[in-house]
Amino acid sequence: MVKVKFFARLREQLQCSELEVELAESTSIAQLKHKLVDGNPNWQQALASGDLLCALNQTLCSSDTVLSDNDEVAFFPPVTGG
Amino acid sequence: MVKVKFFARLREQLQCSELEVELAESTSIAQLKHKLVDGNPNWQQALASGDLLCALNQTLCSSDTVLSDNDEVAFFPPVTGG
Amino acid sequence: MISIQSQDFSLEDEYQALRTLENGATGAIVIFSGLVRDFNDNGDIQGLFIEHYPGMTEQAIAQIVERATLRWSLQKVRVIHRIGELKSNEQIVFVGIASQHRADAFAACEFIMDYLKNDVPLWKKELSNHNSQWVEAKTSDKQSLKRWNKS
Amino acid sequence: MISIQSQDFSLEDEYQALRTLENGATGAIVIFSGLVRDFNDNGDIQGLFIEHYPGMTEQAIAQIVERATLRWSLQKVRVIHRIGELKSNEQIVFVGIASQHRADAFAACEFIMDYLKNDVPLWKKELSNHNSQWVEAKTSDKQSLKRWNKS
Repeated sequence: MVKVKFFARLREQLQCSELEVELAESTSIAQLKHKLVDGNPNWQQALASGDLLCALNQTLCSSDTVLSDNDEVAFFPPVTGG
Repeated sequence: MVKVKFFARLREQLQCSELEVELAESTSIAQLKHKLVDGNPNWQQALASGDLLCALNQTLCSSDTVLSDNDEVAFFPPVTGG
Repeated sequence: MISIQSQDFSLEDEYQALRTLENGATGAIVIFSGLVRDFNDNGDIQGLFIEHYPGMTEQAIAQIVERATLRWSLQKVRVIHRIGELKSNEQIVFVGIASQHRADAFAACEFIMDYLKNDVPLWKKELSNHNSQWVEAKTSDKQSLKRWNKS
Repeated sequence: MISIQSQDFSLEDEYQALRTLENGATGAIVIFSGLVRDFNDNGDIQGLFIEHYPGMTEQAIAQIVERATLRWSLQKVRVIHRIGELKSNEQIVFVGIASQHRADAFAACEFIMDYLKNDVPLWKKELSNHNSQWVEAKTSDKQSLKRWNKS
């Protein structure tokens, strides 16, 4: 089980801020994205956006990172603070 | 007649902050320095220091600048404000 | 020290805290203060809403501060970022650096702001009467990281 | 606006004055504050005496500010330099910049400090119990001008 979070514009597009997903072992973040789209076909466009960032356990990471049980994954648009 | 000013360490070395000097036409700042040393031989060492800066009418300038009547010339060490 | 907060801050208090080092060895303080601008390319805005990723925000800033501390000689570093709803001309972000020398203070302050703009999960939404919208990331912010890889 | 003065200044007042632009178009304020350090390479010092060239000091700073204003997009520039006797940890110099964008504010603030350190007729004397002496100019201050000729 991993926790998945969405922020800002992406959160609004998906109308979801957080959900939990049961994953097979050795699932990558890219594969998690596919699984999310499989479960919610209307998320396809928003999640396919090339500029989305992802974080694993609150640290920026690349989408080929492999997940473990109890991980926290987040997807969000490029940041605009400061 | 030009007004000559000295600042900081140079002022202390010469024990003089300001004096007036009568100059021939087309005298340069370098020539003014020589004239000052002629009149005050004990100023030689302090005025010969290679790192001295000079200003003509309150703007930094080079020592080959030619002076006019009523000019204000200043000699001082490298600055250390800020 | 890093704070993520909705309440405003006093630049004066932060400045005085940066100044009070044991023995006056601080020669230079550089402060950046970011304010809400009341217009953008699309017309007037009423203010901003700032969303963030609680937990990761603090952690991401701490990593940037640590990198700055390893790279330059710094005495104190203070970062404050506000979240929630902010009006025009309000303070958004504070970065304050105390150092013995000005070059280190300037570099570290700008470095922290440049990375904060790229790596910290904060998002601005511009609020207007017509339609509120999320601010797009600027390519210029990505560009400004390049200088830090040169040396 | 440029001030050469013996009295202290309030950083808070100066900051608030930089903030009060007509319509909140200011996005970035960068402030440099220089403090008296209580030690140097030769041992403890009691404080500083700052001598200047009245008239030229103001004019030299004004020229630097003008060059910064031509080079970057700035909204307000404020420079204060103190003269006379200063104790450890007192404020010596303030440079504050208000701009729409942070890169301009950072660059202009550091540019003004770099040129102030080289071209403005101000001299520091370190006061100590043993013997007071004039501060030597640093070659690093001359070095720091080089970057401004690159671009």
